[in-house]
Amino acid sequence: AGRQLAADQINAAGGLLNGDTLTMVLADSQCDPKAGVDAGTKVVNVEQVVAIVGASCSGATNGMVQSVTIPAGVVAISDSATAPSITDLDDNDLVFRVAASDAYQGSALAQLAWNNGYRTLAMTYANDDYNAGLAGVFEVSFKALGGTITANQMHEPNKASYRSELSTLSGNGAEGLAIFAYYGGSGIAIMRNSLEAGLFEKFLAADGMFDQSVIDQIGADVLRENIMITQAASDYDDPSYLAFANAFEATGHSPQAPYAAHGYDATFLIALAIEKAGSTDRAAISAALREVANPPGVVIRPGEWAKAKAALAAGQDVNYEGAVGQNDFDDNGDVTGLFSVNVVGTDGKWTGDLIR
Amino acid sequence: MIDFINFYLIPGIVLGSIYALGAIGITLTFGILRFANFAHGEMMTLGAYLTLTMMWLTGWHPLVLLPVAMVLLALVAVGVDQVFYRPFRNSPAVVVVIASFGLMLMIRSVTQFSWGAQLQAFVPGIQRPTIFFDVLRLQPKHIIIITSAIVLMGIVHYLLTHTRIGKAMRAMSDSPELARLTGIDTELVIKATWILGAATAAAAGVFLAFDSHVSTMMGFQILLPTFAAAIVGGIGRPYGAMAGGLLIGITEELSSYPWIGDVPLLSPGYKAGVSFAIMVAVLIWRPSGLFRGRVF
Amino acid sequence: MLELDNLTKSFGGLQAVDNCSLKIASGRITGLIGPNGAGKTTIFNMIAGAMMPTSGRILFQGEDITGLPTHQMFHRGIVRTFQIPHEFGKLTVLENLMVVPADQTGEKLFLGLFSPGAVKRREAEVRKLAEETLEFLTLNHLRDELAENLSGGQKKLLELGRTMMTDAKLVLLDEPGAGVNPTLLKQLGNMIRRLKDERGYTFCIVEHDMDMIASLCDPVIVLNEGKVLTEGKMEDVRRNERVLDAYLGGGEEAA
Amino acid sequence: MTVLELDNVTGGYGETEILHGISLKVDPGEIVVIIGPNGAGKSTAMKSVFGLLNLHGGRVMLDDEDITNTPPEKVVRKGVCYVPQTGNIFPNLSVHENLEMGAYVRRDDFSGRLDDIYQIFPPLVEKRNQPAGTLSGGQRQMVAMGKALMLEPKILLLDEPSAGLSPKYRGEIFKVVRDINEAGTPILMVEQNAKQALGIADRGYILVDGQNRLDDTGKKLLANKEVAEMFLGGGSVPAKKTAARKTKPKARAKARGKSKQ
Amino acid sequence: MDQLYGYFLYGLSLLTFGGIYAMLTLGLNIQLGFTGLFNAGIAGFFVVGAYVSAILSTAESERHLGGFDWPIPASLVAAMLVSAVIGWAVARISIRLRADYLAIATLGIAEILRLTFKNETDLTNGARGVSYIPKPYENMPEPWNQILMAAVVLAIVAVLYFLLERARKSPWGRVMSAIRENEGSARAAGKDVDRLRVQAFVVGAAMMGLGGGMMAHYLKFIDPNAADPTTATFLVFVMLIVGGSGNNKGAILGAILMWTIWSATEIFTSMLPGDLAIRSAYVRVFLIGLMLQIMLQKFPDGLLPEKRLQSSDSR
Ligand SMILES: Nc1ncnc2c1ncn2[C@@H]1O[C@H](COP(=O)(O)OP(=O)(O)OP(=O)(O)O)[C@@H](O)[C@H]1O
Ligand SMILES: Nc1ncnc2c1ncn2[C@@H]1O[C@H](COP(=O)(O)OP(=O)(O)OP(=O)(O)O)[C@@H](O)[C@H]1O
Ligand SMILES: [Mg+2]
Ligand SMILES: [Mg+2]
Repeated sequence: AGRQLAADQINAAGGLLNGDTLTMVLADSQCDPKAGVDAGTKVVNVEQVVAIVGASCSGATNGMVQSVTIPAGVVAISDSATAPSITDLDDNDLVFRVAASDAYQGSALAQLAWNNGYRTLAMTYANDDYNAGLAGVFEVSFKALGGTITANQMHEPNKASYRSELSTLSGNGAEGLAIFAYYGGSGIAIMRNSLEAGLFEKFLAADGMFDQSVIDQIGADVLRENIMITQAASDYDDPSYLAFANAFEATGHSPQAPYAAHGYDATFLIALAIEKAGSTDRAAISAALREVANPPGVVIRPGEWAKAKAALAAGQDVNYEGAVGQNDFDDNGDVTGLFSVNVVGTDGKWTGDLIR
Repeated sequence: MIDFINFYLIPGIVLGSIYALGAIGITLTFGILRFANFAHGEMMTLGAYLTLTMMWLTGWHPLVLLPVAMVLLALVAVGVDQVFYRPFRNSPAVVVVIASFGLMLMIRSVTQFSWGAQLQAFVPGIQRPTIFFDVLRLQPKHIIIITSAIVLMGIVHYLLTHTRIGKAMRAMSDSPELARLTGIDTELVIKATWILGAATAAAAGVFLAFDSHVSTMMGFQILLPTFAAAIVGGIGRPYGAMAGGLLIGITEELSSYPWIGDVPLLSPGYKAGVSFAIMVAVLIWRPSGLFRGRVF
Repeated sequence: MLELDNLTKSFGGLQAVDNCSLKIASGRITGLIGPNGAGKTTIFNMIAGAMMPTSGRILFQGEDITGLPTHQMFHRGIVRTFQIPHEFGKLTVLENLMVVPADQTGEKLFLGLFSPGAVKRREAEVRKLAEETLEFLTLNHLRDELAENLSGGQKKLLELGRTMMTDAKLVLLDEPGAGVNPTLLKQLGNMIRRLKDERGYTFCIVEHDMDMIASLCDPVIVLNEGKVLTEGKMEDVRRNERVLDAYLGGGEEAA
Repeated sequence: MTVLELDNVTGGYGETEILHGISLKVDPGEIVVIIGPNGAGKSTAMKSVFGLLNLHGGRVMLDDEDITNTPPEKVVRKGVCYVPQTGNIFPNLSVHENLEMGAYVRRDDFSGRLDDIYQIFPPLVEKRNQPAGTLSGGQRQMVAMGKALMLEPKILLLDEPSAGLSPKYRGEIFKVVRDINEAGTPILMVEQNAKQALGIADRGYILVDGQNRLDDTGKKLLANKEVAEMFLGGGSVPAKKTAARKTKPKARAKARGKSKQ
Repeated sequence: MDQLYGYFLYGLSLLTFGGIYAMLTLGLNIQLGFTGLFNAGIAGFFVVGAYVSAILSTAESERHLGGFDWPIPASLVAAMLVSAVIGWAVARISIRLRADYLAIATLGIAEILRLTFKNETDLTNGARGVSYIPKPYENMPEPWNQILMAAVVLAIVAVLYFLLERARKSPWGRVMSAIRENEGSARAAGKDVDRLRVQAFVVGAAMMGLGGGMMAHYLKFIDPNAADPTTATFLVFVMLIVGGSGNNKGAILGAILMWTIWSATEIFTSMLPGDLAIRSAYVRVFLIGLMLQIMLQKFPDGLLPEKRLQSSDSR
């Protein structure tokens, strides 16, 4: 949805190049590498896209970029594939992402736990590419800080009950449970099971659990004070974020929806790169991407398409400062992200604070 | 020890009761209509969503609405049968299985389209357990689930063994053509089968949702263990399905009990495989299932 | 040729075959008769390897073959037909017969794929044999019909035809006559005799048609409740009180 | 007034035509026997009564009511009872349940009838709780017959009831058939045991290649020399017989041609 | 022009995917179509083949077992062999089960296999998958790399087709049908039914392993999600049944056709307006289900029904 907003704003403010419209094509990668490759092939060849935002899952991204987009020379900016393995892809500078690698979030969460006085934790993670990676980083980081992991248990997502796993996890006594899971896959079930059985009261989680339904399902009262969730976030006071958030809220969506801002930024960056390259030539876009994203240059914020277009037309360099952060790509096409810590607010919604 | 009961055995029984209810429908279609119905999981899901929607409309308790959901789902099942299964009455089982697979996709997409992929709950918030004798933790909802499941299974059992239509079902599962020549209206039996299967599926879906939450994939996620329960119990044997459900549910939970030392016996990553392992073992050791179901 | 030594088969509490010992002599047509449920089919099932005896031994040409799998029995020359026809429904009548012969080189996957010469030669032989058999069974006009579409009696003929497709030593026929038109049955009788004379088959026939038994079989073994009741020529057996009582009953019109 | 009448019925399974115009009837109180070579269409003719095949033409009348193409369960409810040649028991149901199923359309108390059946076929008593599929061939046949007798039907159709039965029970079966008939039920049966069957029959039909060949009283058919030779296995194998069979492929070809039109 | 070229490349990818699926459907056809073995564990053999070929052909990596650097053909052969061996083991324990039971048992075994690949992280990098799997001809310039990839896949399919057709028409094929039709009678005719069934199962499993291996090389990346039963088992069944079970041409046609439908429906559903487009994934799945229903109702024996060769034809 964030992506669509970017496209709408750009088209409203003069469009690409000589007034061409930026059209979005959707393809569903289903988190399955087969589907990722198929979807990639379709958009690259049939829809003839100039660049791709996505795929969202690391597995699908891996398949898609290795098999399709890198050989085809198409830039892909993933908005949410966070697997560390994407960092060192041999990608001819064609694979970028605006979501920070799990390596950052894992350690951010560990640090957060430590700072909040947790010394012993139990942890569990869903066995999928995203959560397993994140959990791995977290475990190492937390131990490095001096903390103790009393039990670390993988679980298979999408089961009806996790009581037995939780009982094992609670065995050695721990101050809280760190959950790495998607809220719908197993996260909510795990929380519910542990609370109802009285096994854990306090939780730490990463952004797979960041969703309003967690509060709605479990209840704000129970969770208040008891849960902390990190999320790849933006500096909520940053003018860039506010620019995005206001526009996005106006369309009736929550700007805090996971990866909405990322999708927006990825789309906006591609548009900038096209404008900069002066054509929809795929190779030129790749070359231009880093220039429009990184300093130096006129600072462009979300929504400032007209300004960017003018600057580029005048031959100036631009530097996009996006809703999620600086969006400065390193040599691997990665960004360092910002994270927020989210707790349950008095209004029964998540309220976040940037971790600095 | 008490942990064992609280966190392994009781959850196992709850899960097992849900599997058992789901398995009744599977075993009936398997035994009487002779195919593995992959759309059954979606029926359970649909049952839960129908109940949820009625809760939004009326504000009543899900268990009060369950009978209504059962009736509605039975109507859906009978309608679906007329349109999507009837043309395949004389087709080989593989074709019908594939048809049910297509139907699974269709029902699922309808569910997702109408209710969205977001997770919902019957009763948001959590329910703390009641503690008996200081140690035994039982949640009221678990007591409700287990007792209602037992009552429902009793009713199904009675229907199948003590009524004409129950006998007709068994006859038809043996030989449809001879059943007709005996004066049995096979279309009526098929309808009855779907009604019974759908009603129990609705119950399974509602109980599952009652225990955790409502989501569009919930039925599919328990479909395979439910199949395992039906097979383990013996195809065409509803009380077998009940026993199979309990067995699978309990062993799934117990497989990760730290029987030896204090690490789980089996990594919970393999939990999903436990039901299959049991099933395969039963199939090899006693192919007709624990309760001697029909052998094809 | 074949000897059953204290053979027993029990199903739960029932002794379907009860310590039964009998001999089937080479080169003859032995009749096996007895009331319904006497255990005749069960004995056939055990000889042909489809059922495991509870105890006792089966000796074939002096060799203990108890409990060998069916296909090995076949390769030793024991061929059986089924009381309820077991045709290959979706194969044509001709193919039903062509499946039977042993030593079909083409049935080895690898040879079937890569050595057409030898395979073709053997195929031609098999086909010829099958066509002759069909001629014999008067089923020629149905050669390309799917076997599942045959009538009850036609299936019985096909059942018999399968035994003619191989070099059998011992052929076990389970009620070849049930449901077969009497005229045709006569022909079948002639055919069985010819097979015995020309090919040296040994037969053991279970049959309730006394005309057929009387005209073909010598000796006749009478089974009752899993045990041998008596044995001898048909004329003698027929006069046996106990046989009359248990099996023939009053309704039998002597032929 | 006839109980059951096939009037120039043509039809078959799917495309192929098997019956090329069969006519026969059963009057009240009669035993009528159908004989003919294997594959003549005898069983098919029986099935035509139950709407189990594709009828291309003709009518089936029950008591002056047209029941052409009525589904089997309805025909049974009208009082026609049928024992098919194969697949005539429920293999996984016990013997007792099989018999009970026979009375499925009855809603009154039929325990007396059950006792009668066990009396006719004593071997079934000790097998009553055994799955019928594990019975011997002859015992199955008894179950099938017993199941049909559970109803006291308007008319009874039997397809080779004596096949697989020992001589003693074969005699028994024919006696039972006669008893039932004497109690007023007309019977139509297919039999390969033609001599015995014609012996008790009022009339007989001979079907060949899906057509009527001959019909007459049972006695006359038995006495007919040609019939005895061709269908009852009397005398030597006649040259004529083979000639008769040889016409068959042509007839089939013709049938195929017809059904394609 | 560009657009045409794009369609051309997309067409190649459809052929490549379809061709790889055809290896699976042909394998299934041996088992189900010829012999009547209802193997619902295709995903299991697929995932075994994919991982074996992937691990053997990739360069050293610290994430998973590897560093063998085998050439692709050799690792594909190995994938077939390992799938065959596992197929043999599965067949040994479950081959005596009747149709539907076999289906559920194999479905379960395939799930267990998938879980193994997912959980044995040291071996397979678990849920994170294996990357950098070499792809045939990937160093050739575009579009030749894709043309050659498709050509290789189709050539393999053609060879398999040729062999299977011969097998089907040979006495071996006849025995297999006989077993499918009546097991008891086949036994009584001296056929070692169990051995023959195991043989058919193993050959089919090897072909599924080959398909899995090919898929890994084509995707260049494999993770346990690729063995999801929906797309790795049921879709294959759908393909075979729609194409015509028992008919090799039908198996291939079904694979390519159904893959095309599976893939191309998205091009249309993504054109739906606004909010619908976001839910288009559901619409698409619905359409696929509906299409399947229509196909089954209109062509119950598949588009190309099985044809037993009539004895008189082959004279
Ligand atoms: N699988 C089984 N389970 C239980 N009882 C069985 C089984 N098979 C056969 N029987 C019983 O064993 C006895 C012998 O059966 P068998 O089939 O050998 O009889 P038969 O002599 O061939 O009779 P018929 O002439 O009627 O065919 C019967 O009483 C039958 O009920
Ligand atoms: N289900 C079927 N589908 C197609 N053709 C069939 C079917 N059943 C029987 N036939 C064909 O119909 C013809 C008549 O069969 P039918 O069973 O009526 O013979 P019948 O006279 O009862 O012979 P029998 O005495 O051998 O039982 C046969 O040639 C047979 O091939
Ligand atoms: Mg017998
Ligand atoms: Mg007949």
